[in-house]
Amino acid sequence: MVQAVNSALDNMLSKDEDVLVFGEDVGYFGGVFRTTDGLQEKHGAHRVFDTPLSEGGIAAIAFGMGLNGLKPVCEIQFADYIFPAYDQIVNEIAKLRHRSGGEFWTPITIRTPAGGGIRGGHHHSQSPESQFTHTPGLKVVYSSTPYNAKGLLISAIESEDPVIVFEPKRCYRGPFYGDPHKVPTWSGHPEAEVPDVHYTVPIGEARLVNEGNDCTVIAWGTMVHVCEEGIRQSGASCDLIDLQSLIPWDREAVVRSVKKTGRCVIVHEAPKTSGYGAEMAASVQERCFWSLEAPVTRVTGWDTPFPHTTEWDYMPSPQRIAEAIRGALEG
Amino acid sequence: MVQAVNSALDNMLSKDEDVLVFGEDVGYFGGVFRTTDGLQEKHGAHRVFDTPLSEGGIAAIAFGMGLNGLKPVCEIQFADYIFPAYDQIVNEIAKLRHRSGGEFWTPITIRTPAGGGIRGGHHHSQSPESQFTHTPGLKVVYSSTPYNAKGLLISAIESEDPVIVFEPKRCYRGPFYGDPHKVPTWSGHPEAEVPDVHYTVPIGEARLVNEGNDCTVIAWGTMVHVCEEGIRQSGASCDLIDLQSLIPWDREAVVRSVKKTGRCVIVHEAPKTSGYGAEMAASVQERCFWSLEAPVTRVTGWDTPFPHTTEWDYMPSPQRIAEAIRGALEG
Amino acid sequence: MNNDGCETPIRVPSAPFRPGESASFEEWSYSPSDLMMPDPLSCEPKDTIPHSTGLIRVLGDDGSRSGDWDPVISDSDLLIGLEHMVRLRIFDDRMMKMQRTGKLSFYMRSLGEEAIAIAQTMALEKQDWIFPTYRQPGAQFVRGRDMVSMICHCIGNVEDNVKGRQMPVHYTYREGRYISVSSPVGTQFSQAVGVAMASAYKGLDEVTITWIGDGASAEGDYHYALNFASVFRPPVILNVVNNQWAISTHANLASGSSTFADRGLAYDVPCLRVDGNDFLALYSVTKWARDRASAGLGATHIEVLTYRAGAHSSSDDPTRYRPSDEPDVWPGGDPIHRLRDHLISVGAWTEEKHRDLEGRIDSEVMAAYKEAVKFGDLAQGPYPSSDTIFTEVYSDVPWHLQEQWDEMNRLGGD
Amino acid sequence: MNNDGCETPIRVPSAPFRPGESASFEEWSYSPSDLMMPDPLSCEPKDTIPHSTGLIRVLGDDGSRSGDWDPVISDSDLLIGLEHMVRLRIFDDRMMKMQRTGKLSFYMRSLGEEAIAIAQTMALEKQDWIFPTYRQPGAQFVRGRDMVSMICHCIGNVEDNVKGRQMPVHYTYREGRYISVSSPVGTQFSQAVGVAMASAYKGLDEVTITWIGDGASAEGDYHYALNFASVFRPPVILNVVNNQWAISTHANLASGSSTFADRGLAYDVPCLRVDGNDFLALYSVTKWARDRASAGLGATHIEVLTYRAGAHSSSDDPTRYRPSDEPDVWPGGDPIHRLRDHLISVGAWTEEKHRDLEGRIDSEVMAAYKEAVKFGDLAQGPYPSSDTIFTEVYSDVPWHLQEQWDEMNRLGGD
Ligand SMILES: Cc1ncc(C[n+]2csc(CCOP(=O)(O)OP(=O)(O)O)c2C)c(N)n1
Ligand SMILES: Cc1ncc(C[n+]2csc(CCOP(=O)(O)OP(=O)(O)O)c2C)c(N)n1
Ligand SMILES: [Mg+2]
Ligand SMILES: [Mg+2]
Repeated sequence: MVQAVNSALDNMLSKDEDVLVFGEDVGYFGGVFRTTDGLQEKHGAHRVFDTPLSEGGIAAIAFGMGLNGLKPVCEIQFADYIFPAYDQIVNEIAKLRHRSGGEFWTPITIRTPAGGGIRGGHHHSQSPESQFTHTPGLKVVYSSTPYNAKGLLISAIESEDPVIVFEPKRCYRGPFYGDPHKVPTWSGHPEAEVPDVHYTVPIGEARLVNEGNDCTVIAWGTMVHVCEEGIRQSGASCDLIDLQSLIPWDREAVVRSVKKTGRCVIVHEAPKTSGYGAEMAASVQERCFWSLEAPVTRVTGWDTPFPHTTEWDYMPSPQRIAEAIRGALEG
Repeated sequence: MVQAVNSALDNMLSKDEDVLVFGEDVGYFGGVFRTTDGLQEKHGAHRVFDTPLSEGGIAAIAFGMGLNGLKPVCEIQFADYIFPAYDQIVNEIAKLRHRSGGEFWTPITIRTPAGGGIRGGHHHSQSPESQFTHTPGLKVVYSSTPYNAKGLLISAIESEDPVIVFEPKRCYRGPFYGDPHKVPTWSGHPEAEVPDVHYTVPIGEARLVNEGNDCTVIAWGTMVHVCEEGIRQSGASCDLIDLQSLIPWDREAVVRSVKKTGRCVIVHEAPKTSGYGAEMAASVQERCFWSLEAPVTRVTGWDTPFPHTTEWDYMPSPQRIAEAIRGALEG
Repeated sequence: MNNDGCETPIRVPSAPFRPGESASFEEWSYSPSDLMMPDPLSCEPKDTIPHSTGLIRVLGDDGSRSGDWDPVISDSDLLIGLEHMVRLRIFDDRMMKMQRTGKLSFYMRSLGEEAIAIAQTMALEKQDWIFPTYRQPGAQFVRGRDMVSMICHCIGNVEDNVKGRQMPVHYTYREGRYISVSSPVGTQFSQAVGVAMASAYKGLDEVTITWIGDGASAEGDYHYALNFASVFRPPVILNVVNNQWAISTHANLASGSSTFADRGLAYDVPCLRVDGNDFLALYSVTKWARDRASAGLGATHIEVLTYRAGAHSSSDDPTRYRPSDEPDVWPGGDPIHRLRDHLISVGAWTEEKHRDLEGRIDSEVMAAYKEAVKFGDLAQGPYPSSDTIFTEVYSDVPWHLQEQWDEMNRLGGD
Repeated sequence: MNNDGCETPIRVPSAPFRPGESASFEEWSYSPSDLMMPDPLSCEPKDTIPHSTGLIRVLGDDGSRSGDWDPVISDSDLLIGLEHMVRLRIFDDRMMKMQRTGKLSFYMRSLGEEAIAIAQTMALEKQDWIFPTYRQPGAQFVRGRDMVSMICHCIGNVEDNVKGRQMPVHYTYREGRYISVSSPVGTQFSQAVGVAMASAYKGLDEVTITWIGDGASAEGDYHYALNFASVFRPPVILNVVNNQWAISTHANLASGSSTFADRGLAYDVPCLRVDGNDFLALYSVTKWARDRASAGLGATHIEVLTYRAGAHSSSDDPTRYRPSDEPDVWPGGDPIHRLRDHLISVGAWTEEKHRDLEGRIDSEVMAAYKEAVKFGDLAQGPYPSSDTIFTEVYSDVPWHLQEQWDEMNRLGGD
């Protein structure tokens, strides 16, 4: 997945000279997760560079560059550290096109590794997507595999709107099925075959990972893989929808599936209250009420900060997901 | 309502010398909304003072003061300007007690005028409560009347946890029933009788504004009053719940009511997607699914920035609320 | 009570004068001959130490111009500058009157600060970017914006190019490279550095100018701007407009330091402190900064010392927090009078011509106003259609916005 | 390729040396006699201009102590300081080894920076607040913390007083007034100003000391801290630890200026730049700053010049971005060796005693480690109960947390 991200950036740097890549440690060193490895050497320090340690400043200069015709792609080293840039993102970047009557806009991309499972404790584990989905003007995507990591990132860079791209850092080196003692790599995974060339995964389209009739399971990021295992453990036949895009989300795919199955379980890592699962649950019951045979339920991180040693008791496990699916089937 | 807030601060400054009040323009001048008028003169500039124009700095010094035994009450001049302090609030203030194993905590209060209806456009109208409800460790309240503005604020200051207090600026001078051409004052309103003395409205308790059997309407802030009018226009008999506390919210009051009425409409000013209404809708259908006779619906601000001249087309109107109630009754 | 914190356990500074006291300032000792002009292309930041603590002036108290910083600018250009300043003041007065009658929801004047954006923009090239706050509307006159269109924005009618989305005074004027004003203070300062970095990246001779208030300089964006400018050295001019007040908060509470100018030195950026009511000095320092920027030498940090002579905004009443005579006794004078008197003293202008000018501009503003209200105003409408709520949130209209848009129209949005 | 931006349209600075190059620094010209010590109680910020650009030293290159800043401190206290530094280094080495075996998830050493927190904390009073980052764990030794308890935190066992909630090295030690470490860099800097304001408000003789990295000084919190400190003048000591690297990012990219120290001058705060590997100089400047703070004169801003001799953390490999000989050729030396050699030269210590000390501390650390693992470690457990997820989020357990807690237990959390 790290290579897929790298390849997306490399393709776009080659294709469009308005693309610049920068952030903390992304230049010479190639990023603490190695996603920008080799790009400075290949494309030059004027296009791929290190910045001061200042997320607010990074977002602000990206704003200005985007306004002045470039396509900056900046990295926030961990999603937990995006908050010093929150004002620039939600009050400024998101609103520029609208506030200026369409005279100015800033089509920037902000990439950030998110989520838990790497023993990161409070501040290297958070998955703050819902805090961006409430802001009109932003598009929000969340990748889960090498294939969509590259395809969504290219779509984001090519978008005329600002896009926040969350990458599940737990899956950088391989998928995670919920068992911390197993560390599979991506090799052999069907979604790990990443063309070297430019391709896109369109923003707004979900991916149907698994088909079934009993229940619809909706997830994004790392949880997509954990849900595969949870579904297996539940013994039920489920549609598994990898949402991929949170704003805008794929209404058709979700509604079609829930109308078919009549049941829905939503899974995410972030705390439950006001997580993006709340929006999904609210929307699903609004749109599919008469088809529902059980309440829409959520399996999420607890409403607490993210712990370090006990993170496996915090993140949704296949067992919890299986239990929720069984609960939905019982109605 | 301005006087009620002032009175709460005055009571607490008099009662507890660990209470300090500060923020932009709150000292000598008494605040741009006059909520701190006269407090510096009465309690001294060492207890009620102006700060530099820096929301991040204000939150940070509040953190430190709270940690070192004081009870700071700071003002963010408009809720729209709370975002430069977002990192300090969600990553620091919210997590201190937990991250330190209970060794340190910071029981601060952050007050901020929120919401639209004053022709404030993009950045003097937002109601960003949901962006705080997703952060464990924070309590969040939203007042709607002089009575609860004072009572909730005193509870917040006395709380051992950090509390964000939203005050609906549109209601500072009088309730707002949804008609911009009418400007009633608080005089004569039953919730406008505010005792001079110390009293509390407990955090976590909702207020039943209106009783009825057809439908449950849940709102907070300015929308509570608009809902009164919306309910009237709908002709239906509704429970109207003023949530008052968003974190923690009053589960019993909500569940009891929805189980009784079988229908639920949630109303807020903020954009729909991932607004706090999403959490309410998700929770209500989870907890009351078998009692529901219609989907839980939401009447909210649109998923766009807040406009200036057309704000009456943006904010939920009594008409939209009435229509949603009728929709719920039809199922 | 005395809110000077010296007697309290915690130090809380105060404004120098409060209502009931009578303001008094020492006469300025700064004179146009105080400070040499270093060569812009060889100047090192530390060479500007005197310029960051003194005050660069060209117009002396007697209306004469002199000193090293006296710029090359023709009297006819100065007359254009004077005219724009007069225009802005009359425009502001008209808008303020209209605000009182409900035609606008809100207004902010540039009273006493008219010279700043006008002189500085005149010192720049057409391709340069203007990244303003709400107190630099005057730059638009320099860039040729039609006044009718400015009024249409302020009164929020159907011709408002901001489409009724932001409050009055939040202008945007792409044609003039005048970037959309935003309410959160400070954000433009760091963004401007990015605009300038893009110009540098593209190898264009484009300079970006931006401003921040004395109050707003306490925001993180100030630090980001200076620091990124110091690292990447893009062609940007960073002005702190010290008008001594941030609403009711005196600059004493914005910073514990004596000047704002010298802050840039710690970022290795040259720093100038300029008399903000002196048109010629403003013009001169801006040319100097542009020369450096254009030569690839990076940012200049400028403190523009002035005084906010009016209320903060139409919602504000400064008599509650400062003596009402303070504006008058402040020694910086009035920027319009100072340039007018200078031009008169050199024979390029007369009192009578000035009165005529005022009369002509008053008619011009009235005419523009009458033209603008034809398209509606805030009190009466028509407003931009409520459809503008949904457009330009994104480059396209995603389905969830379309759904809500349809809902609005079904329920009878206009 | 050469990533020096001079040839590119946009200027991008670089580190002075990269892998494959060989690092070389000029010999330091700074000597202990360079700088006078101004009287702390009458010193004005501008009197520290030389101190903000020079370097305050006490220990010369030959191991002798001299100069105006030579502090009053007994040899026995210096031996205590030396012992704590040795303890920290051996402790770090042990933890790093254990990290490699999976007993800890992660570790960060203070290698080369041991003197800083130890000397500075020794210069303070017991009631003073320590607000550290992850590179000041040494302060805990000074405050008497039990090493077993520190290890229990790092290995995340049932006795971890952070209760398994944060990563290793995020110590908290209330008894020693050592405030909980947080991962977001910079935040403590501005918070510390609030801690100090509270002390001032209460009229207590309490000083707060805090640190920020060269990298992190680019965050807004740095500006907030300096600015609020300049306005309210609370008793706080604000240190920028310039160890020249922020992970892979050289200080050249953190700031365009030559020293970090002089930034404080623009906030009207006295500024000192100190040799961070010189125990005596650190002790001395901290005493000086404390004297001012305690007298109500407000903050001192200190740049602590040092070098991060090791990797950023256990996840980092510095050979990818800097020459491997850079730590050795950096002229600042090793803080432990420098103090040791000094004490030997004055006859207060011997090589042999030093070897004995190292042996003794090695055993002490091993013993503590063995004691700590009795309570579990990250590889094997037992961990703090998963119940700790739900406690202390709030002062009480609100119903929604209780509900989730019950759910976890029902599903078989331990
Ligand atoms: C982030 C933010 N905080 C608060 C405000 C409210 N506010 C608007 S203008 C102002 C004062 C600004 O003072 P200054 O920066 O000195 O500019 P001036 O008005 O004097 O030109 C304040 C506090 C705001 N617009 N943005
Ligand atoms: C707000 C924030 N952004 C990014 C990080 C990731 N990070 C951790 S340490 C570090 C470098 C810090 O460098 P410096 O401040 O110089 O301190 P040093 O490690 O050298 O002591 C970075 C980028 C973080 N912890 N917090
Ligand atoms: Mg000002
Ligand atoms: Mg460093």
